[in-house]
Amino acid sequence: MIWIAFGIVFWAAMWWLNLRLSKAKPNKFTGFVVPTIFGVTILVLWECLVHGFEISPVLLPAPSAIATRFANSLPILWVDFVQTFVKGALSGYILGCGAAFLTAIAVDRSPFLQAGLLPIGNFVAALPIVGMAPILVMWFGFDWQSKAAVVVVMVFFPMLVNTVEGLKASDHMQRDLMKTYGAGYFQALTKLRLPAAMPFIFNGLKICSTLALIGAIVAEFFGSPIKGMGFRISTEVGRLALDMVWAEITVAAIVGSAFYGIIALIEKAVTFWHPSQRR
Amino acid sequence: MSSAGFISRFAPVLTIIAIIIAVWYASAVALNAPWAQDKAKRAGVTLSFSELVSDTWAQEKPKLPAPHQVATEIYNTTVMKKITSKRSLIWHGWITLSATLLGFALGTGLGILLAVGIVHSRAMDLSVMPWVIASQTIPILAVAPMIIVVLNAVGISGLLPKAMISMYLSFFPVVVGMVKGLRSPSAMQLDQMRTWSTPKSTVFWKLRLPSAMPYLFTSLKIGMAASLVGAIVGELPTGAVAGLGARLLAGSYYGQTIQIWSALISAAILAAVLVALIGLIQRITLQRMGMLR
Amino acid sequence: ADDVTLQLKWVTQAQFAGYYVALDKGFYGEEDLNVTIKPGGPDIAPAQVIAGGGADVVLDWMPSALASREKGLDLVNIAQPFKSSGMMLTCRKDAGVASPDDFADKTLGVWFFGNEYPFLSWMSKLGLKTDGSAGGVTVLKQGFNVDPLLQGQAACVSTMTYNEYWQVIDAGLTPDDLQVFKYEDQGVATLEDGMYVLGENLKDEAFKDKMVRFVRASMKGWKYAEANPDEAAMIVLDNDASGAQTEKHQKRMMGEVAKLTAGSNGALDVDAYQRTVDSLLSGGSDPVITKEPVGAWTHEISDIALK
Amino acid sequence: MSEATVIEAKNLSLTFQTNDGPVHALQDINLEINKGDFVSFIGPSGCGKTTFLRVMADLETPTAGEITVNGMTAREARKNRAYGYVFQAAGLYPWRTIGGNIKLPLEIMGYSKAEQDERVARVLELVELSGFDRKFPWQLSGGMQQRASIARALAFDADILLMDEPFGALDEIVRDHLNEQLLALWARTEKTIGFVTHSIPEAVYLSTKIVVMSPRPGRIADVIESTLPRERPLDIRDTPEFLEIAHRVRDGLRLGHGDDV
Amino acid sequence: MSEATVIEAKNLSLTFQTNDGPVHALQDINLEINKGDFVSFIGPSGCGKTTFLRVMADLETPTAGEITVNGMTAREARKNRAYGYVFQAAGLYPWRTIGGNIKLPLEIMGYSKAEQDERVARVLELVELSGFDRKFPWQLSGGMQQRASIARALAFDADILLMDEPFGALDEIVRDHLNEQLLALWARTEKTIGFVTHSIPEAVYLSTKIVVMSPRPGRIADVIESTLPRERPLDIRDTPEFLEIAHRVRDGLRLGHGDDV
Ligand SMILES: Nc1ncnc2c1ncn2[C@@H]1O[C@H](COP(=O)(O)OP(=O)(O)OP(=O)(O)O)[C@@H](O)[C@H]1O
Ligand SMILES: Nc1ncnc2c1ncn2[C@@H]1O[C@H](COP(=O)(O)OP(=O)(O)OP(=O)(O)O)[C@@H](O)[C@H]1O
Ligand SMILES: Cc1ncc(C[n+]2csc(CCO)c2C)c(N)n1
Ligand SMILES: [Mg+2]
Ligand SMILES: [Mg+2]
Repeated sequence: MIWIAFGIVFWAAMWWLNLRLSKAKPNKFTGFVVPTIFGVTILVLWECLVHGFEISPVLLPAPSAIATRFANSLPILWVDFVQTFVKGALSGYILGCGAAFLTAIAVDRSPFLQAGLLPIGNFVAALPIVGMAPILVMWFGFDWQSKAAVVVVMVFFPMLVNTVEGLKASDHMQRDLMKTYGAGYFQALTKLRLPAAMPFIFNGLKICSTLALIGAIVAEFFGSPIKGMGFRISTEVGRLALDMVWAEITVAAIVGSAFYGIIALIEKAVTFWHPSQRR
Repeated sequence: MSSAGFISRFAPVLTIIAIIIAVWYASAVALNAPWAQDKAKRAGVTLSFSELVSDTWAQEKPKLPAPHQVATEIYNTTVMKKITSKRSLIWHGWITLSATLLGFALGTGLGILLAVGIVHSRAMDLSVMPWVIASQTIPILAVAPMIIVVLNAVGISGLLPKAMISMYLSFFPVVVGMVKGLRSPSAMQLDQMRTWSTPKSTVFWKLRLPSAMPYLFTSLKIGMAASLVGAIVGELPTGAVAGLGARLLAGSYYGQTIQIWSALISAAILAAVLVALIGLIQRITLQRMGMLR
Repeated sequence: ADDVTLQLKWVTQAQFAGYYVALDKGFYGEEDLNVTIKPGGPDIAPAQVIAGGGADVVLDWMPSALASREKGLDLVNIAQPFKSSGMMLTCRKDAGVASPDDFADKTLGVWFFGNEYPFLSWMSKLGLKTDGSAGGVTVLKQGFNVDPLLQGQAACVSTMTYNEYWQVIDAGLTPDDLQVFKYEDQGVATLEDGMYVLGENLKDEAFKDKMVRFVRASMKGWKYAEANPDEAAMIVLDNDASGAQTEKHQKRMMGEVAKLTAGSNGALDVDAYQRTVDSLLSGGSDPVITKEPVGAWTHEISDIALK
Repeated sequence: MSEATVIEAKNLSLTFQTNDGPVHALQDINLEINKGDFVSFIGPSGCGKTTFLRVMADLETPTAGEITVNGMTAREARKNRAYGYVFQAAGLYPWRTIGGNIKLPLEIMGYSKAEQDERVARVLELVELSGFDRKFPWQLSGGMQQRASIARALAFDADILLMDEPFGALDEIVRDHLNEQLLALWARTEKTIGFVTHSIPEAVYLSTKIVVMSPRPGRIADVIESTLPRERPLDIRDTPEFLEIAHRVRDGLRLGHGDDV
Repeated sequence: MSEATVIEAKNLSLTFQTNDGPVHALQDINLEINKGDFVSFIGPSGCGKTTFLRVMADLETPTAGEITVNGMTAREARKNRAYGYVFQAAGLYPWRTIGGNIKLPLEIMGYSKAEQDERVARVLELVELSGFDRKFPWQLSGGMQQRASIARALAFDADILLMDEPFGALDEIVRDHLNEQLLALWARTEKTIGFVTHSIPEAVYLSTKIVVMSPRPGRIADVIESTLPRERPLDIRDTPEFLEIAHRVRDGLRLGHGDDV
């Protein structure tokens, strides 16, 4: 009971603090502190509820237990991270987004492909990973290559749709200007349409950054070497070692957020001119 | 649409499909040949090229089934079966579709609500957005069983748990897209609203939302695809009893590639139709907003 | 009628025929039980389901159940319809595996998700490392199917006598091409597919009574299935909502499963239990369980049920 | 500050921070505008006219000094919907028709449907765009868009009308016509008007007060109180009084331009 | 068509299809422009000036009649990079600095790096924006943006310069200055210039030929060949000859406006 009461009081206090902080003038400090407080609040609440309601650790371990496991398993977590993120997700992300980008350009370049490829792009998009994964494992083997392939399939569509939409985003006068210069297709592309498409392209990149991680992890459920975040998660769930599962989830959350954050930073630098960045 | 317009619109699609099918057949030969050779070697015979080709296109459990094998399977499990039959793909498709649509509706709703909150409240922007991102990095297949167990414990089962997973996957593209879209009005347009001292809600309805339309539809398309994936993923930990996901799993479990592919293609057709539907709504909306020229 | 929810370890198939037969033939109804059977899947850990309150009884393999006990989940075996293990390692002869001595430096497919314990304890008994170091074996987390064997990605894969083995055969390999190692034959068999409940529930007399009736009806189902394998297979088929099972495969599976359940009246064979425990404890540096379990089984239910 | 003072700027400065150093857009601006004044701002390109108008409308926050509107802060005045603002660029919403664009502020301010239609028709007539209300902005010429944007600001009853080069894209005849119309409206409604223009005759013809600004940093070079009567037929532009004021404005401008040209 | 003819329009018509009926933006336009001509287009708002300029630059396709440029189609001429075009709105790319915006056509046309820098500096000087090349468009005032857009069109050597109200947003002094500069440039380079303006004095001061247009449907009401010498000091604007031409233009405009006002 005490645990629960403390949890609720703590939560209320932090909520109030955050409201105060975010009303204040925005600066670097609040930009960092507010989400941190929010996160800490959730963790404390979680810890309190787990103890308060005596939730079985095979269902939901307390954050403290997860932290302990995390600290004790760094070598394993590192190996899994390299296997899943660096080898699987990152390479798939680069290949998939690259391929989608090139396809979008091809689609944009040729009305024929536009009419022919786009519907089919939609179609491929929807090939569910759960179905693709076993097939791709069959084709590309057990190791990270098949995970990368799953990621490629997964990120392809969001990236394609966003890029295609983005390439339409320049306005008429901007395009007319290019015409008056008698600019060739590639000149208009690099000087106008791509810069104008950047907000959309980064949308795609951001969405794909999280998809890539999910894809790589999920793909490991369908066959893998005995390392990797997905392998560890499914294995440890079977062993009811939920603290290890959550330690891996923590890694995934940290890595995924960092990945997203880096892309958001690049976005900020590249699309500084867009109204959404100039609030 | 005139018939000429019709042809010019669909000729490219058909051409591309024809190319894909040709490549598909060729890949089927390439991928299935080793197995055919292997079998032949063990049987002590050598295959002529045409024997090889016809074998690769007719294996029972091919590495890659030939298009006609998949087509036949789909035909057999749709047209030839009563739609109430458990062996009817339409029945399974419907089960998945209902979870997809519910999940999509929930996900889009949640996504838009979050985006609205994030755009309007700095507190939300600062505190929620990072966690929304973090939430997406949690591998859904890992937590799905826990979600299902928990929901089960509170007595929720059936469609809703699957729809929740759908929602979980589909709300994110909507949040990201809508946050960007709702922030896309130009400084001048926002200033204009300020001079009229327009309440935030009105700015939202009359300026932010219309400006966000291109972003919204892009997000919806991705959200729809994601939500179908979610519904299918959600079918695994719910006991994989029925639905296209269950078909995929069962097919995979028993090594029935033809069944996998037919479920896969059906799912893709379903998604393509849904995405095309959104595309249609997009066209109509933008047309009415005078944004298509 | 009393409600009972049973969580299976895997998808609907003849492996669980006894329960479906009991349901279909009304054996549960006769015992005044209203039984719900929840199919499992690659993602469902029965132990977790029962911990979360999603089921009254779960089917699990004993190694996994005992490992869960060590994690603090009080799982208790109340009945054991499967007498012998159906697990084996199926190898391709052309991969150069003729005896366990040949495993070294080969790639072996293994199921995880709590199904890996028998394999791990076998390997430790053979003194083979599983971490990929030289002289040991390379382990692959095997997916749902036997592709790795068919495609030569692994020298051996895990199979059940009643299921995956036949997929290998169906795929065109002949028994002559294959070298199989049954866990039973290797002396590393562990108990499979027992019924487990939470220990604390057993303190409740009403629950115990329910379980007595459940075990009784289930065993009646099993014996009926053993006697009428084709009918049992068809009942399973009727209960398969995915519509993916084939008659041929299920009938064959039923035939194999009957061999494993034959000779069990449902009561746990204490010797077999001890063998399982010993095998799990003997795992060298990394045993599956670390101490002799206490109270992991009871005859209380089966004794009354089988009276 | 007299009773009739509507807008009062005291030591107002505004500096923009840019990627390469600060830009002093306004420096030490002191100005009083009385109720019913028609104030024109004139000055070379980039001298801070738009910025000053934006400060008045609380679209920009001064970095020093203060501004009061009707005795309140500019912010409060804005909240009270004291302003009608015509931006330098038309800024019509592309997804609304011309009629819809003009209705927008009316909808926001809660006018009744009937009133909305009536007002839209009236202002469209005023700017000679009757019949164009169902067109989309991109279907209009540049000048027509500009007029639509003027119509939008005139459609509702704001006490203070701020217009940033509203007539820049119009031909002389339409411009003369709109000048007359604006004067008539002003006389009828007693609005206070802030008006940016580059045309000296226009400034002199319309204003009761002409503020001449000079650039870098943006300052007020001269404030000229017009001696012309409030009633102004078009041919007042040929009177010596008119020409004299125009002369003074031109001198102020020359001075402001300084070494720049 | 004489040898020196650069642009020739024959029975040119252009009708826009809109949601509520067709708009006849241009009807039966016949015009010849010779090499080295400075042609001004003047006419009431919405009479089709922009549309005509756009047709010349192949940004709009006429629905009837034809247009030839240097004996080619407008399309070919455009591909040959015959045009420099200043749009009615500045249309700078927000992701490029002012310098970057001016460099844009130079990059496209393959000027060397050094040449690019040299030209950027020169045209920025010309439009009095030296020192602003590293600013972004939204950091500039309206008039400054307009000047940057003029600079962009002047940076490269196009035979034909089409300018749509380039000086609309500028004050008299800068405008005079730019008028002079433009004339000097024109004299130096023998460019052919099409120039839309609303200012009668400006049209008369700059042009060798003044095309007066009338609206709905857009037609040519009058074409006035200037009798002024090519060499034109600013004070030519006080000569009787100048005033006479101005008068004729004004009359043409009045006629064109017709019952509209
Ligand atoms: N958002 C901004 N960021 C940085 N500098 C700015 C910004 N807005 C305006 N400036 C600078 O402030 C100065 C004044 O600009 P302002 O727009 O007020 O000029 P203006 O008098 O309206 O000119 P014009 O007649 O050309 O419209 C200019 O030098 C301009 O570059
Ligand atoms: N894209 C379009 N769709 C439909 N109608 C158009 C379009 N562009 C222009 N028009 C119409 O064509 C006519 C001529 O327009 P244009 O822009 O050529 O006028 P203008 O002479 O440049 O006027 P201004 O001096 O106001 O810029 C106008 O009535 C306008 O409404
Ligand atoms: C991921 C995965 N785990 C296990 C099996 C094999 N399997 C099927 S049924 C069964 C026994 C359960 O009672 C086992 C071990 C598989 N095919 N895939
Ligand atoms: Mg300005
Ligand atoms: Mg125009």
